This record gives sequence, C-alpha cells and structure tokens, in this order.
Amino acid sequence: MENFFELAAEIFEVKPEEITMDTVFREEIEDFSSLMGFSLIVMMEDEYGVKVSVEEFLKCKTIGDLYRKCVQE
Amino acid sequence: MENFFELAAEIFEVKPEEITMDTVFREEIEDFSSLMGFSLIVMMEDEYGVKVSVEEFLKCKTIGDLYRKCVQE
Amino acid sequence: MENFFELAAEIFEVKPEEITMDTVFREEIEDFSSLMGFSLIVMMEDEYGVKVSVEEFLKCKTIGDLYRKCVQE
Amino acid sequence: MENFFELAAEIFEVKPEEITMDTVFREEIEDFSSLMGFSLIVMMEDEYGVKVSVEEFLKCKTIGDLYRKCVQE
Amino acid sequence: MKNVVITGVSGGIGKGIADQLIASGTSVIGIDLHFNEEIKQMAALLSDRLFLYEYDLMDTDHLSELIKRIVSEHGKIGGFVHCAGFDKMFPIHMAKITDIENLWRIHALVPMVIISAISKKQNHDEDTSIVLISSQSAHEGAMGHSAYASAKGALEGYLAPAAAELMEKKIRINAVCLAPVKTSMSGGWMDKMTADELKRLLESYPLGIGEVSDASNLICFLLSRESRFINGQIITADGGHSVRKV
Amino acid sequence: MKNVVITGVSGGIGKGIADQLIASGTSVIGIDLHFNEEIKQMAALLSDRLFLYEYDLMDTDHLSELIKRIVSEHGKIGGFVHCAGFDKMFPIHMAKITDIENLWRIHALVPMVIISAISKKQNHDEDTSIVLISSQSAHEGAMGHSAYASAKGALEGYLAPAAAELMEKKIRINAVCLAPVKTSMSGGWMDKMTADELKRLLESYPLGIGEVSDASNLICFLLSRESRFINGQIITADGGHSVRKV
Amino acid sequence: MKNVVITGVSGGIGKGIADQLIASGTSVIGIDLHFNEEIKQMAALLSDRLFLYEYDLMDTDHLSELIKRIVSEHGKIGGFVHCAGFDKMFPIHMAKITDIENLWRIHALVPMVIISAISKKQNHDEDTSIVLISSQSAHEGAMGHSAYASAKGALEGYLAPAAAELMEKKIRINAVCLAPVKTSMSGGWMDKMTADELKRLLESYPLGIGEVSDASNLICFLLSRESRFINGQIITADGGHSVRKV
Amino acid sequence: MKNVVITGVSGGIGKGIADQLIASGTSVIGIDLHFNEEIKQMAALLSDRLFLYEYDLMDTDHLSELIKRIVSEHGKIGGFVHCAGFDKMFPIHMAKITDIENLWRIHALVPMVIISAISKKQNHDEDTSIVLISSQSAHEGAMGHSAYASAKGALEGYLAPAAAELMEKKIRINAVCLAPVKTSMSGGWMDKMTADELKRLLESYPLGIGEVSDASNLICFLLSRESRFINGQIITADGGHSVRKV
Repeated sequence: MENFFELAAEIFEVKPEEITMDTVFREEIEDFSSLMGFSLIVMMEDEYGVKVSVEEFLKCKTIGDLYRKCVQE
Repeated sequence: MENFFELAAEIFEVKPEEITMDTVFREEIEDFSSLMGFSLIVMMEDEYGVKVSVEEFLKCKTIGDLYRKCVQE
Repeated sequence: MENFFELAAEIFEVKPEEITMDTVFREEIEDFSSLMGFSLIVMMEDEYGVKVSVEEFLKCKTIGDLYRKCVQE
Repeated sequence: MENFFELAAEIFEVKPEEITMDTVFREEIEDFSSLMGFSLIVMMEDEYGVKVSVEEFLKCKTIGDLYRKCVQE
Repeated sequence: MKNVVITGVSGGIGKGIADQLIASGTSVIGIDLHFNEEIKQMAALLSDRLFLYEYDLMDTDHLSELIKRIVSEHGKIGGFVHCAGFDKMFPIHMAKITDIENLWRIHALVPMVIISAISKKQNHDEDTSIVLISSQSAHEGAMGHSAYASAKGALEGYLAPAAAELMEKKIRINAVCLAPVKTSMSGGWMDKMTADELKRLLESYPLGIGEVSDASNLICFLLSRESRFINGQIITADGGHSVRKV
Repeated sequence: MKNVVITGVSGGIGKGIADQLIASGTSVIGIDLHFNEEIKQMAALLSDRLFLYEYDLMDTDHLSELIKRIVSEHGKIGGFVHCAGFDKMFPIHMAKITDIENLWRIHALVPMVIISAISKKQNHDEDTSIVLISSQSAHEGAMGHSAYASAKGALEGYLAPAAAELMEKKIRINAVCLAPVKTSMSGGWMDKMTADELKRLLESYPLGIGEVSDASNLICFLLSRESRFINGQIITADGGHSVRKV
Repeated sequence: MKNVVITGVSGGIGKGIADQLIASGTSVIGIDLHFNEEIKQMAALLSDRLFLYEYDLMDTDHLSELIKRIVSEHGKIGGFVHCAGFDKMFPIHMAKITDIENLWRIHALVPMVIISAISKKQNHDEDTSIVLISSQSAHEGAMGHSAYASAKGALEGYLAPAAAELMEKKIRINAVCLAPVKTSMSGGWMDKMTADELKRLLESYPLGIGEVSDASNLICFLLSRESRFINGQIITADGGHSVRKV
Repeated sequence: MKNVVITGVSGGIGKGIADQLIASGTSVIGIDLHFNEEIKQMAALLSDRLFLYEYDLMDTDHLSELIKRIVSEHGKIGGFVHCAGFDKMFPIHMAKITDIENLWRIHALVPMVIISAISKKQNHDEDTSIVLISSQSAHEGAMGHSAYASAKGALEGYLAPAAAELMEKKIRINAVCLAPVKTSMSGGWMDKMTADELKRLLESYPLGIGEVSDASNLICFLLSRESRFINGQIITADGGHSVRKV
C-alpha cells in the first residue's frame, strides 16, 4: 500500500504523506492533468498488471478506488 | 437593396434570388462559417461605411436585420 | 555614351567619372563580382538590344570593348 | 598484419586479399574518398594507438607505409 | 479526375504534366500566351481531352472571367497546376520595381486569383487538387534571384492558410520545390553564366539537372487521389541538392 | 550603431524599438504616414537622436530618393526595421486583387525597395543590420489571412538570397516571426471576432498575447553586434503558440 | 526493384506496403518478432515473392549478420522500410531511462544498424531506396510523447548526412512524417484517452485518421524510380493536421 | 536568475557562458568530468557564484541524484545549458553500435535525464530557462557525421513536446543550432582534414569560424527574461553558412 502511495505521489508530484485513501485526486491534487490520469492507468498496468479501461478509471474518485482495483483483482 | 443582396449572396456563395429579407442566415445558409460572418461585417464597413460591433452583429438574425443597419444609420 | 557610362557605373557602384573607355573593369573595379558581369550582359540586352554571348563577353577587357558591342552592331 | 589488412579492407570495402603492402591506395582503390582517408587515420588511432598527423598521412602512398607507422612506433 | 487547368502548358514542365495526365485519361485545359503548332495539332487530335485557351496571364483583371468561361464550356474544374512563369536575375542594388512586381504578378498573384475563382462553389469538383511550383532559391543563398525567390516565397506563405480554408471546400493544395530543370526558363539565366559558374552550379546537384518527368511524376502524384492525405505541404525534388555533401 | 531606420515608428512595435534604441544611445530615423503629437514632442526633445520623415510608403516610386535624402541629411544608415503594415482578412473566394496587391506592397515591396537603396555602397555603414517582421500566419492554417500570409511569405522567400548578397556588403538581414501582439493592427481584426473565437485564439497562446517588449527585445538583439554571427535566419517569438499542447 | 526489406511486416503499415509491393511484382523480405498465421500462409502461397525472417530487432548485435544472411539467401537488397516500433507515453518528470532507451533503440538505432549493413557494397543494388518513418510528434507539442518524438528526431537528424554519403553509393533515403494511423501501435495510447481527449485529438485531423493506404501509397512512391530525384527529404502526410484552421 | 547548471563547463562554450553569467551576477553550477586548475581557482575566488561538481555524465543512472544533491546544497535550479559532448566521424558502412550509442547518450540521453529531474516541482524555480545545443550537421550533408547528427536530431525531436509539457511548469526550453566553433571538440575532427578539405569547409562559413561569444551571447539571451516569449524554438547562429552563396 505504501508502495502504491509512493507511486501515485510521484505522479502527482506531492509527498506520499500528503495523500490518503480518501483523497479525491481530481479535485484535491493541485493542477491535476489528463497526463497524470494517463500515467495512473499506465502505472497500474506496469506495476500491478491491472488493465483499467478509461471508463472504469473515470468512475474512480478517490485514491482508494484506484488502489482497490490493484489489490482486489 | 439588390446590391446588398448581391454582396451578401457572394459571401454566402448562393444566388441572390436564394435569399430574402427574412432569411435567418446562420441557420438557412449551408455551411455558414464564422469567416462568412466576419466578411459580412467587413462588407458593411467597406460598402456602406457602417461600423457594426460584433455584439450588434450577433443580435442580427435575418438578412433584413443586417440591411437595416446599413440604410437607417 | 554618357548613358552607357552611367548604366555601367550603377552596376559597378562607382561614379560615372570614375570609369573611362580604357577601364579594365575586371581588374580596376573594386570587388568586381560575377553577378556584376551578369548584370552588364543583361543591361546591354535590355538597354541596347544587343545579345552578347558569355564567350564574347569574356573577351571584352575594357569598358570600351563593351561599349563598341552596343553601338557598332 | 592480417588484422591490419582486414581493417583497411573494411574501410576500402574490398576483400583483404585484394590489397597488398604495395597497394597505392589513393590510386588503386576504386572511388577512394577523403572520408576513407579520414577513417584510416581514426582506425590507426583507435586500433594501434598511433596518432598520425594529416601531413604524415599524406606522405604515405602504400598500405605498407601506413602499416609501418603502426608497428614501428 | 477531370478538367485539370495547366498554365504555361507549352513550356517544358507544363507540357510534361499534360502528356502524363492525358495518357492516363484525364482531360486537360491548357492556358498560355501563345501555342506552337505541335500542341495545336495535339489538341486537334485529342479534341475531347485537351482544350487550349490563349490568354495573357499578366492581365489579371479578366482571369476570373476566363475561369468562369472554362467552367461553362467544360464543366467544373478538378485540378490546377501553375507552370507559367519566368525568372530575372539582378543584384539587389539594381532591382527595378517593375521587375520585382512582374515576377510577383506571374508567380504569386496570378495563381492566387485563379485559385480564388476556382474556390467558388460552382467552379470546382469535390476532391479538386491544386499544385503550386516553388523553388529552392527561396531557401538558399541564390545570388541574384532575390526577387524571384520572393515571388516564390509569396506562394509558400499563401499555402498554409489557403490549405486550411480550401479544405472546407474539399480542395487540397500543395507545393513542390524544384531544382532548376533544364527548360527554356532556366536556360534564360544559365546561358549567361561562365563555364566555371555553370560547373560550380551543376556540381551542387549530385543527381544531375532534373528531367521534366522528375517534376511531372511528383506533381501527378499530388494531383491524384493517391495523395489524398497530403495537404498544405511543400515537397522538395532537387536531386539531392539540399543534402549535397559539405 | 547609428541611424536605424524604422518604418511605422508611431505604431506599437515601431515605437517600442525606437524607445529601446534611443535609450541605448542609438539615433533613430522614423518614417510614417502621420505623426501624433506625442512622438513629435519626443523628436523635439531628442533633436539629436530621433528624426522623423512623414512619407506615404505606398508611394514606392520615390522611396529610393527618400533614403538618399536621409543619408544626405544624417549620414550612412546603420540599421533598418520595417514595422509599417496592416492586415486585411477575407475568405479566399472573396479576395480582391487590390487587397492582395496592397498587402504585398506594404509588407514586401516597400522593404525590398528600401533595402535595395540601403544596399548601395554610399548609403550604408559597415555592420549594418536589417530586421524584417514576418508572421506565424505564413506557417499555419490562419483562416482568412491568406493574402497577408502571402505578403509575409514574400519576405521570407527574399531573406536567404538577400542575405547571401548583402553579406558581401557587410550587411546582415534576419526576420522575426511574431505572434499577434495586441496593437492597433491586430486589433483591427480581433475586434471583429466573437467572444468564442477570441477565446479560442487566446487559448492557443500559452504564454498569453505578447507585450511590445517581447518583440523589441528580440529585434534589438538582432540589430546589435551581439548577434553578429546570426544571418539569414527566421526567429520565432510566439509565446509557445507553435508548440502548444495538442 | 526487388528484395525490399520491411521490418514490422505483420503490423498495419508494414503489411500494407508489403501487399502493395508484392501486387506490383516486387519481392519482399519481412522481418518481425513473430508472424501470425495469415502472413505465414501468404508467404507459403507467394514462396517466390515474400520471405519471412523471425528476429527480435532489439538484439542489435546480430542485425548485420541477419542482413548478410538475407543477401546470401536472396541476393542484394533493393529497398528498406523500417515499420517496426512502439510508442510509450509518460510525463517528463516520470521518464525512466529504460523507456527512453528502448524507444530510441527500436526507432533509431535499429534502422541505423540495418542501413549501415545495407550500405556495404556487396549488400545493396544500384538505385536502392530507403524510407524512414517519422512522426508529427517531433514537430509539435505532443504531450507525453517526448521520448518517442526524440527517437523520431534521431532519425530526422540522421537523414541529411546519411543521404549525402549514401548518394555516392547510389542509395536514396527519405523520411515520411505520418499522422497517427489507427493501428495497434497508436491504439496503445489512444485507448487510454477519455472520450473528450480523443474527440479533441480527432478534431485536429481535418481529413480524419489516415488509412494504411495513405501511408503505403506515399512510401511506395518513394521506393519507386518515379521519385528518383527526391533525396534526403521529409515528406508529411498528416491529413491536413499541420495546416488545420487556427 | 540563479543556479544555472552548465555541463561541460571547462570546455570552450561552457566556460564562455559561465563567465558571462557570473559577470552579470548569476550563480553557476558547473558539472564536468575533470576540472583544470584555472576553473578550480576561479571557483575558489568566486565561492558564492561558481560551484563545481566533478561527475562522469555517461553514468546516467545517478544523474537524478546529482541534481537532487545540487538542489539540496544550493536551492532550486534556475537554468540549464548542456555543453558537454564530443563528436566522432566515420563513414556509415563503418558505424559501430558503441559509437552511435555513446554519441546519443552524451548529447541526448544525458540532457533528457537532467531535464526530467529538473522538471520535478521541488527542483526548479519559476521562469527556469533551458537551452539545448544542436548542430547544422543535422540539417545538411555533413559527410561522416551521421551518428553525431542523429544524436543532435534526438534533441530537436524532443524539443517541441518537452516545451509543451514544461510550459505548464513555467519552464522554457529552446535550442541553438551552431556552426562549428573552433574548440577542442571541433578540433578533434578538423585536425584530421587535409588543407584542401579544411579550406573548402572554411569557405562555406562566410562570416568565418565563430567565436565562443557568438554562441554565449545567444545562449545568455535565451536564458534571460528578455526572451520570455520565445519557447520551443531552434535558433541558428552559423555565420551565414546556411545562406552562403550558391
């Protein structure tokens, strides 16, 4: 989980401790960009072998939503 | 007035007889473009010496609305 | 003749009085360029209707040689 | 020595057996180019650690002349 | 494709394009100041494929009427290549306004007026393709060619905005940038070069001076549907000149 | 550097360059159709640094005389920037010959005639530097700007051959390719755009619409000896427009 | 023309070129990591026209041997098109060295090594023609594509010097700059875009997303003798993208 | 502006830029493989303005750590110029993979890795400006320089997409395209040319071989706020080489 936070934090260019499971990344992350969103999908694929469709991704609101995709599946 | 119709028709690339005072040009003229709108403003300025602001122009719905700008003022 | 001197002088970028019938232009004209030579041929053609071949032109050493091409022929 | 022939032959794009100590490369090698000459100097430097000045190189007429630079020094 | 308008159709490149198009079954409308016997007979023979209009292009005021007349007589225009033109060399300090103006008129204004006429709805087919002819001299230190290069530059500057507008009318427009092809036009100034100058010039063309077909092959490709995805581009065919060894 | 000739010196960019040059101790010769009070007073104040010539540049026939007169009154010319100009937008199918011609005349013919006069031995200093002003519209799909872009293209095509010739006379020549700067000229057509169109336009300039200083800093750098090794180049200052995200 | 080497021959564009060449009677040598049944059967059918070599191009150390083997088995090589490749998108602050390196390896190093082998006297025909595939992303603000664009830029920078050298060996080399064609490669990242982003992207291609034939028509023209006078050029086929209206 | 990182700071151009920046009060962080006594003493003297880091740039794996360390020791980075590099000439048929790879590594991968590190929020100031150094050899028939030109092309291809991304982080990035300046690097291959070849080379530079200041003046202009509106551009300073008379 820490690993996931670190990876996400690197994409968002924030410190890992600045994000939690409940962070609504599209709103709470300063200048969140579509390229960051893109990078999250790629990261989940590269690091967790999880293929998330854009539709599914758009349904994810919080960091937790993303994280659960990686562990549960 | 014929002259005005001819000038407008040339901009719209239609025959003068295809337009009337009541033609709602933005809807009735096939592929009406912003460049055509631009040309109407320039034409009114060049040929009738009438400076029409973009706001006023956007209020004009029919050919007649445009024509009256040129004669009355 | 004066006219010819003026035209040549303009090409050479010198004052007419700086050139004479005996001026060996390729040597005496400061930074004489092939483009100047080209211009002389064009000038003789445009102003005197004389078509001088490059070979003939290269045989001309002095301004006089050029001038005679224009008057005699 | 064979190694040297192979390296030179590769530069000349010929078979090693096509060149000998007496080959006058500038004349006998088909379309010898300045880039080939350049490559010989680089090769001698890279493979034999011999720095040959352009002047010295130009004095070398045959493959043998080049080879001796590499072994003797 | 039908009704490809070619100006300067009696000249080297114009003639080459016309031959190639006619051979492939495309009808050609040739415009020129005068027509020699050869092309007149050709037109007589190919009365359904080659149509000639004698017209002085420098008379730009009546060009749109000419296009209108062509359309009324042969139907909508399907292509256009502007080959008419001449070059005039002179040093910058000798430039005459009339020379600068005439070069611009024939190389830039004339095609712009013709294209403006062709662009009108009733005058062109869908998938009409236009090819402009530019020159390397607009991109290198072509001594004495500054006015000619400027006229060609006017075409290149026109290209992108024109492509954007004409695209909405289903018209494509591209330009080819050619090295001097040994035609009467290039001959004009080449004949005034000394042996040395000419040698130096030719050395800068590693693949030699181009054949007419080197120009016409590219131009016909750009006119055809084969190139439907190419628009607003300048394509150089200069026999390796711009990548010659330095 | 002294005696830098600036056309359109009352306009936004021309004025900006003049101010910067004068501040750095360079004398400026301003040419324009009319001069407003502000600049007249400035010239009165700086009677040894700013000289004004009221002249209608469209009268190209007497331009060389004007240059001759300037040289006789102030000495050889050390630089030249052509800022005078206007834009006119119209769709290609509405293009009028007079509009095309006037745009070419002011943007291309005028500087070419002035440069031809300056290039004469007696009229220019050594190390004279010339800067032409081009526009991105000659390189992108600038709807409605085809004639303006063509006029700018004529300048760009002139650049390389002119640079080669002028180099032999110790004159450098470069061009700057500017994004629209909010001046009276760009205002001309911007005011005729709807809010949406204008918004779309502005969004394509990531660094915003340029200040006059963004243009004048670059131009003054090119006029100065600092850039002595830069010649025949087109330098773009467009606020990131040409590399905006796609 | 015979023995045209095509890497990535199972992919969209590579397959398209192979089909077009074979149809015109040219023999093709296809290289790829794996071959699907379809192309294997095609090779079986056209046993005198299509020859397949299964090889992992990332293993650059043995590439020259592969070329040597191909020549020994089929004779001198007459053409080469490098279609193999992939894209990977990431923001610059997330760039990994291995990603940058792999993109450069497949898009730039691999063709450079193959061309170096082909350039040896004994390995190529006279009039051999090479076509490299570049991308608009090397010329515009293609967010997230910086490493891919850099790899394509490496090809474009290689082009001119290579053309000068190869010309002396009677080999031509040109590059085509393509807009994304809907193939598995572009699919890779397109599938990760939201509907809005994709819509925005597609809007910037006025003539739509290209067909494979839009790429193969141009590439086959450049491989053929038709284009013998075109060398060292980058030709863009982007469906009007670079001249889209602004 | 402060903390401008310069690689190859002991070399001709790097040293020139450092001198100019320091003179104008900007702090410089120099990176190089070795430092000569001269620059060490300079650093000792200017202990608040010049900071040296001895590092082998070919070790790309630890570059980001180096940047991190620099930031921790001196604060955020305000500029970056990549001057380190070498050239190696060889004919295409003699190209070795290691040579191609090393040239790409030092000229393209190294700056890309450094920029990736600088682009992280915590590592750069607002208004950071980056200047890459490219070469005319990527645009002309530079015999024997194909691998070097490819490495420079990799930088040019990177430029536009990088500019788009970095703009959102308030970082500008531009490239300068320089003619060979007589430094140890160019010396490397110039010394291997015959008198004739060298003469021919020099003749193609009408304004002579450049001084270090010709490069540093332009680069410092691009680093400064003076050029805030210039982004994603390649600016050529080649002493008239590309417009030399033909």
